[in-house]
Amino acid sequence: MEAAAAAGAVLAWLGVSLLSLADARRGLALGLVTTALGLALAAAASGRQPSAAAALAAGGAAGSLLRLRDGEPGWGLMRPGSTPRLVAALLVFLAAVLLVGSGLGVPTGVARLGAIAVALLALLRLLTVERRSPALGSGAALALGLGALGGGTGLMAAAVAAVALGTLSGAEAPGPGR
Amino acid sequence: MPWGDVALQLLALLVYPGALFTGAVGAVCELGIGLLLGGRAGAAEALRHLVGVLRELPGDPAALLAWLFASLAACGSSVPLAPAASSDGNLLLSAVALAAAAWLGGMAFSGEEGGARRLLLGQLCWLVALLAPALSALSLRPQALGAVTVPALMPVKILSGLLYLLCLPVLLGVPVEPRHGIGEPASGWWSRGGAAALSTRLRVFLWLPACGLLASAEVPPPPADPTGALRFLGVVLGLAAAAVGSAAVARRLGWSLQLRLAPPLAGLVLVAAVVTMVTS
Amino acid sequence: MSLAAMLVPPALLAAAAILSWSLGHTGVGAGRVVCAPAAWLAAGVEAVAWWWGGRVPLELSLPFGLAGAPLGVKLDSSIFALQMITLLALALLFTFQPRDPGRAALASLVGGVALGTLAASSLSLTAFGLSVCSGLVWTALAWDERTEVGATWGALSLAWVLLLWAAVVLEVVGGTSVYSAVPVTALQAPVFLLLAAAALLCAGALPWRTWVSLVWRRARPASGSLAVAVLVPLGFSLLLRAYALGAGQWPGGWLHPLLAGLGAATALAAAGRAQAAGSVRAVRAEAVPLGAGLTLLGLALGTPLGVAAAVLSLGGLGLVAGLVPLLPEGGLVASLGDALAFGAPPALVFGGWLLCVQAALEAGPVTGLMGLVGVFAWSVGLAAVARATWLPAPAARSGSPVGLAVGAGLLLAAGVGLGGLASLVAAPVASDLAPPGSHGAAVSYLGGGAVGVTVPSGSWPAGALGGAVAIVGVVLLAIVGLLRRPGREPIRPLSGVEGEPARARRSVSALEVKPLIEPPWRDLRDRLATRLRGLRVPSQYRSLVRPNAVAAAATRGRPWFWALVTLALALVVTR
Amino acid sequence: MTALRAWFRDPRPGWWLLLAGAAGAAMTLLCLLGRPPGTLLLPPPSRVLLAFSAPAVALMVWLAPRGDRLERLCAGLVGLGSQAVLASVPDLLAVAVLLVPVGFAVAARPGRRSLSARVRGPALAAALLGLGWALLRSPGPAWLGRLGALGVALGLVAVGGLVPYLQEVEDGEPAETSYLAWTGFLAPALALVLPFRLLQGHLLTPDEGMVVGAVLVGLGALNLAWGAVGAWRTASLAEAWRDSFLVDWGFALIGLGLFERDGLAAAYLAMLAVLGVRTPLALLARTAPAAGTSPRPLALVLVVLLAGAAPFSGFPVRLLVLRAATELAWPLAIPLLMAMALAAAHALRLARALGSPRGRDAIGLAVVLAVSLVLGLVPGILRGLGGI
Repeated sequence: MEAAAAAGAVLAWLGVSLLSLADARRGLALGLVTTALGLALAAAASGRQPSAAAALAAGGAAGSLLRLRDGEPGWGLMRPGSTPRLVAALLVFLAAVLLVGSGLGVPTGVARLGAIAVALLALLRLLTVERRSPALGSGAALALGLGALGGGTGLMAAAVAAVALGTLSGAEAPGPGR
Repeated sequence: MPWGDVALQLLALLVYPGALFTGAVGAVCELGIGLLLGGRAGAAEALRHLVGVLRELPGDPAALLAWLFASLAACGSSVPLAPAASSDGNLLLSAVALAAAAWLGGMAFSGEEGGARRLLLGQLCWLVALLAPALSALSLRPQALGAVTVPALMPVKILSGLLYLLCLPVLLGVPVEPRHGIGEPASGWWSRGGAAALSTRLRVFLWLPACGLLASAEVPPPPADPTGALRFLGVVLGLAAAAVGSAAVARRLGWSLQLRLAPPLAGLVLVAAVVTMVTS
Repeated sequence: MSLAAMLVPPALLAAAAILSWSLGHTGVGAGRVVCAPAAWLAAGVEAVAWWWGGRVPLELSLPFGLAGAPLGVKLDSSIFALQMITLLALALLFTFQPRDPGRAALASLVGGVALGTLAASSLSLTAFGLSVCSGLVWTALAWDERTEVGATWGALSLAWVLLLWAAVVLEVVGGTSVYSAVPVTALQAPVFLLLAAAALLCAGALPWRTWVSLVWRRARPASGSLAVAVLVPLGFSLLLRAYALGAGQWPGGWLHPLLAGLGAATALAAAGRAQAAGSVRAVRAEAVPLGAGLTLLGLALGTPLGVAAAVLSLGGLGLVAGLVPLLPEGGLVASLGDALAFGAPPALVFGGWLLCVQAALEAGPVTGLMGLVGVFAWSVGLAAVARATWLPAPAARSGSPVGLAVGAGLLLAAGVGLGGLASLVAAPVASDLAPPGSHGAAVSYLGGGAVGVTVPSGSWPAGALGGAVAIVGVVLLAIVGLLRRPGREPIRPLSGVEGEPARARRSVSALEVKPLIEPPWRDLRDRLATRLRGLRVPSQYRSLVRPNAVAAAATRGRPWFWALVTLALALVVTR
Repeated sequence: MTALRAWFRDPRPGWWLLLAGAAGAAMTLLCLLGRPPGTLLLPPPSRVLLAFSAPAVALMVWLAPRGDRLERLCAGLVGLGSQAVLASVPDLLAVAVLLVPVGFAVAARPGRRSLSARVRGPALAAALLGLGWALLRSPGPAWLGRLGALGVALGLVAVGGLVPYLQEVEDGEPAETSYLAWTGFLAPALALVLPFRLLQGHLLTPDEGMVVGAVLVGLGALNLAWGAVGAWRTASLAEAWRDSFLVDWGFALIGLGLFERDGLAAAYLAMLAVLGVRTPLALLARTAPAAGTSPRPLALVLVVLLAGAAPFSGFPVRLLVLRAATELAWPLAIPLLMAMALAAAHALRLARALGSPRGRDAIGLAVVLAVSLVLGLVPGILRGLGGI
């Protein structure tokens, strides 16, 4: 179980790192779905309700699919100027380790590690991004990360939030009303 | 309503020691100034001045009110044989009434604030002289203050008496400005232009209350009989003469004696009063 | 009957306000017709019901609260006196000052709220009432014109806020702020100082130019005079309440000389401003502060005589607040009105001030010196009245001759009846609030009767001698009016022997009329303000101290700023 | 229905907005009914708050130009539903999660600032609240718990868009996308339930409780000072209005941070005043004409209201928060007093901005005055209704 939880946490961190390094629809969708799957795996491994974990994965997947419908086409990975985001991804993982600290010995702690890393990295991305589509993707990841910190209600709420954010259009509005 | 008391006070206000007596003593003082400074001619000048005052009086509410306030002030000081009980005296009542009367004259100082400023300064010092013994004796009854002969209070009484005498000419509107050169026509004491004319005119009503207050607050109360009344009148006239004399001498010598000496002396009186209060 | 005295007067004023407002909306401009009788009727009902009810104190508590404060009203001798003072001033103003229906309704509402506030049974309710009064008064002032409303609003807001805190501290320390239930030990010096600060701000009894002086310098004095008539007694009522809270004492003997000295300084400063004023209106604006200073001097002494004298002096203040706005700008009548307002005998103002000074003299040596300062202020005030006759009189207001006659008549009648007022109104207040045994200082005896008042340091036969002076004065003025020769300058017959035309003196401009005494600190405030405006951060530190830059970063929603603050706080709490 | 359409008389908004409006109404209803049980539970104070929010929404719709009314109604219903959900969901972590879509929903409406700029505040709030809550509940060293407590407290401050998490204010920004949506409408719901959620089950250790209290009181005082001075001195009128909200929030935060009965009551009344009085006034200020030279008494009375003087809503809040502060430590009352006195200064300016309203605006203003009077005169009844 610990190995599964660790794998899920790492997968989630990789997913959110991919999300934070991507600027186009495919990169965002892939990052989001990876994050959701990783978090769901870690949650399930840490003894949460399997149904809630599955809902989280489904919500994340639905959100990522919906993300594919608009926004900048392509992958848009590692564009010039994304080095700070890469560094941030590493630092955030270390910060999450520091926050979880002694809890790393148990699956719950490992799952929390992944969730915290996802939430922090998604937040950082959300605070620095200017365009709609990456903002929506990061928002969904933030919701997933926060939801993964809680119990069944949190996971379900995160799934709903991810789908709800997926329904919002990622196309840039013209003029001042962007 | 005790109508008897009202009638007595009305009598006191209008006749003795009020309006009639105040006017009479004032007239005597003005004539005295005339005689003192200009002999017969001066007396004639003073008489003309008094007749002018009487002629102007009916149509001049300021003068009438000044006379009324002066009479009230006279009633406030303890005068022998006064119809109302002499225990009704109150220095503060007399002081405020006298100040009001003096300022009715002061209303004429428009355009020459110097005169009004002098009057105000003199009045403040005069208040110190009047009330410093009262502070020490914790009483405002003139006869009570006059009767005080406690050695501890004597320095305050003496100093405040001196201060009172210094301020009296200013309070009465007697000219105190230094006047260089020897000799001065007596007319200079009455008809000195319009601005001061009113204050000069009202001076006639202020002699008795101003000097009477000093007499009743500083000198032991005389017996309530005709001799006592005459003694009181003598003291009042003597004080008036002293005030006029000091003013005249100061003018002759070219000093502004009152205005120079009064403020520091007032400070000294206050210090003495405080020391007395603390020590007694 | 006491219940009627407690409830009917505010209800009458409130009803008059509603009626006047409604009539105004139907186009019937009957504001004065409705509000003036209501005020007189309220005064009558209060007086009759209080006397008929045997002058028994009454307290009425309701089961529910108002704005978080326990709701209750009480009536005792001091509240009766203060309510009558307010009502008489309001009645004068409502009767003789022109007001449109809306303004009359607002004024009547202010009066009703003020009466309710005076009768409040707890300090928190008093704070609530003062807050409402301040708001309504501000509305009335700003409705007329915008000048001088800011300072008034600021001072009154500070007053109710401080009073609110005092009430809260009392509730925390003593468990309640209900006057009759607060433990004596709960009124400690800090609470008292809060209460006193609120009272002095409200009454404008401070040694600098307060809102009381400012509102009377406005072009339209109607609302200003209303504010003074209502708020000055309200302010002093707080100090009277402090005696009730402390069982006749203030917490700490040092508070008595402190506030008495403040009162003397207030009076002297007001007199100083009056003798340097540039207009007749500015001189009159200082009449109430001068009286407030002397009233505070008497009230702070803590002796029965001091309290009684303060109540009488406050009565004079109330009538002055009602009379002064009715005075014409110039002329003999105006000067006589000014003289009465500034303490010329035998009016009530004179009697009240006389007793305040005598009480100070009797209370001890130090307070005696303060009394002497009070006499100085009094004398300078009279000098200011004389100087006011030289100032140019704007032909703006002719005043209200009938109102002036009524107001001056009331002042004189109350002055002549000082003995009766002292024994029937002031002495009971003093015995309720500052019983002889309650204060260590000299306890004075106040004898009152039809003849006058008698105190150990000297008596004033107000009824006999004062009555005689009043009669003779009125007769003399009547004779002068009859004898006045045609062609003589009608309103200022103060020409010299040579018949110098008064008009020539009237042409002297305000700038030419210099102050009688030029205090060295006259323009101190302006100099300090200039100095403060000139203060700058030294150039070498300007790069470090940049509050504007921080404010800009904070208000523009910069994420880096948020992150910085969050990290800093995180470091602080995890250390 | 036809009459309703005739009243709105405007083109049908986007289907998704109608749907969202219907969902908002449905959510509000569900929260009021407490269905499904256990998942949604609306505490009594939040019920009263919701009752105060409805008129604010109605006023927003009423003041809107005819063409926008249906759209505003839908947006208002979404806001109402969001408020009800945020107040009803017992799990604070779920609340944090739900803040994200709500934040995006508000930010997605057309506006001058970009979506990402407008969503930063709510996103940060959600992260702080969620992470803080998680850290509070997770085992670990004491400093972790303190960090969690800090996160929860800062989360509340960030939800309200208060100092130090102020968002940019722009003149002419639509109400539903401006700071009003959070500071004046959604955040009060969270502010009222947060202390109950924290105190329920005694989750906080004394140490953590001290951190939450100190942060709330400290930031409350900061917001008070910032709001009182800013509303008076700032050049922009829109910012002045926002700063005036900070004053109310300052009192509320201090009241919450004191963890004391009177303090909680003060916060409760302050939040009701924000929803029932301050927000409607801010809405009115957007439509009312500038003040004329001779203001009407109604506009003058507004100054008294905005200054927090009696008999209006500000007075009981001040009384209660002063009482709570004095009971805990009297020096706390000094900044409160200074802010109360300073409020008199900016009230003049804000009231002038409201001008002399006429017609529709005047009626709205009269209603707001009446609400404020009720809050100011009988706070006891409202406290009873809210169970505080």
